[in-house]
Amino acid sequence: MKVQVTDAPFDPWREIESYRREHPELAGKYGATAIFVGTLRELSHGAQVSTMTLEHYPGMTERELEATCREAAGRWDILDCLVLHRVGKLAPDEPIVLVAVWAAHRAPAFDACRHVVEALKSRVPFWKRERTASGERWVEPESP
Amino acid sequence: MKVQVTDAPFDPWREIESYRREHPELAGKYGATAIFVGTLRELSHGAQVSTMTLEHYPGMTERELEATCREAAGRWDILDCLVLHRVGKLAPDEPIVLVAVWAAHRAPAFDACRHVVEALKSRVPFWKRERTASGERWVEPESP
Amino acid sequence: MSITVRFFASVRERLGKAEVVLNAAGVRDVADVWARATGEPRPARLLAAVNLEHAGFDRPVRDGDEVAFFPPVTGGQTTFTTENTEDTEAKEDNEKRPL
Amino acid sequence: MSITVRFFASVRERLGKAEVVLNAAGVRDVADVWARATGEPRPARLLAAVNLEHAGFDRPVRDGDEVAFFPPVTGGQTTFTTENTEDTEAKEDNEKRPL
Repeated sequence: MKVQVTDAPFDPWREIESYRREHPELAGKYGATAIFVGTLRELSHGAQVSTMTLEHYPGMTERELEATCREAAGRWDILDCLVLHRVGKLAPDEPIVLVAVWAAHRAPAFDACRHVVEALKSRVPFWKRERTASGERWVEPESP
Repeated sequence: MKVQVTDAPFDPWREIESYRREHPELAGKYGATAIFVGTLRELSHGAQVSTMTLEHYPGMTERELEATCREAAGRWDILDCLVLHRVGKLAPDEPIVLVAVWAAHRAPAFDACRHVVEALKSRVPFWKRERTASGERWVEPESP
Repeated sequence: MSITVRFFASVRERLGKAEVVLNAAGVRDVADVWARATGEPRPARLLAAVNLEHAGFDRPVRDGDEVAFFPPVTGGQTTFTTENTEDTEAKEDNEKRPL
Repeated sequence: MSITVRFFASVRERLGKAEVVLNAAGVRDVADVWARATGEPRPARLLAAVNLEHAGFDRPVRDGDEVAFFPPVTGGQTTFTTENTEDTEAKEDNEKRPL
């Protein structure tokens, strides 16, 4: 298991590949890899491009991400879990978050991956501030 | 949208990257990428390594895969869908299938990806034959 | 009337043939195609397609159709018949690894 | 009794401070910490953590604790406040593209 918060852009495919290489014991054990990548969208075409700044609570963030992964591993039969979350200033089309789950079977892989992604919306201390043509503002949370 | 059946090993991450590069119009539009990779597991540790041969019905396979993606695009608000499926002889730890779905939001990305993965179990004409220590046999379908 | 009949996977193996062309006047539906092409009773859980589309056995056939017969499909992720043993193993691995 | 109090995101901005150290004899719970550290009423939907763990406002605090206050979290995928406009756009794109 690995959770990491980074203030530099990352390439999700390279991260998955290198994590997999660092864990050769997974080879042949997993039949399913479920992956989610969250990416910064543009607000709109052309001029209205947005940038995003992600603030977080260092220490608590990692703790909550680890707790979420452990929770998923307790609830579903998974083999491993990798979470990367970006902080700082992002440009459109840059990855914000990567969640990868390895499991023997597809159902626990999908379920656990989605569980971790949903936790990012409710309990992990990240806050987004977006810049649009009309200025900067904090992003409001989704209604539950 | 792209569906492809291939008898050569493939690298799912490279395939996703190159598909994304071939579709620059997606940039900034998608906030969510949901991915599933199915991989050949070993039957067991050590000697009991299995190989797998995948037979399919050329023509019908592609048609069913395309129908499944179109169905997903009709049912959920997704932007694009990529499916690669291996056929022929596979070694353990090799990818069998890649399903990648791009969408503005996470829920349709997850739902559509899972829908396509489940369709592989029920309607797309692939048949697996596995070789174990005790000989070769056709893999039985899962109970529904 | 000419119908191309194709067999896949375990059905192909059991019959010992992959394809036959049926010169089949009087053949009305998919069930007739199976009977004429094989002379055998239909195995349990046999599936059929007409012109690359899933079809029932009562589906009418016409001159030039391609009719295929095959067992239930097993695509996607691996599924072993030794599923139970596998699940136990996966759980053990899960507990042993420092996740 | 010394408690480190931290503020994040819009809460930090509104208060104009990121951290204060409270020398706070008689402070019993998280609600007291907020009152003493800010002198303001609690905003709607304020969240709190004690020692890096989510906590309610009735959670007792002790000497050396780190108490944090912040708004609801917005991690993971992007969510814009102009959600409706966005959804319409996404659908249009979807229909226009030769998926």
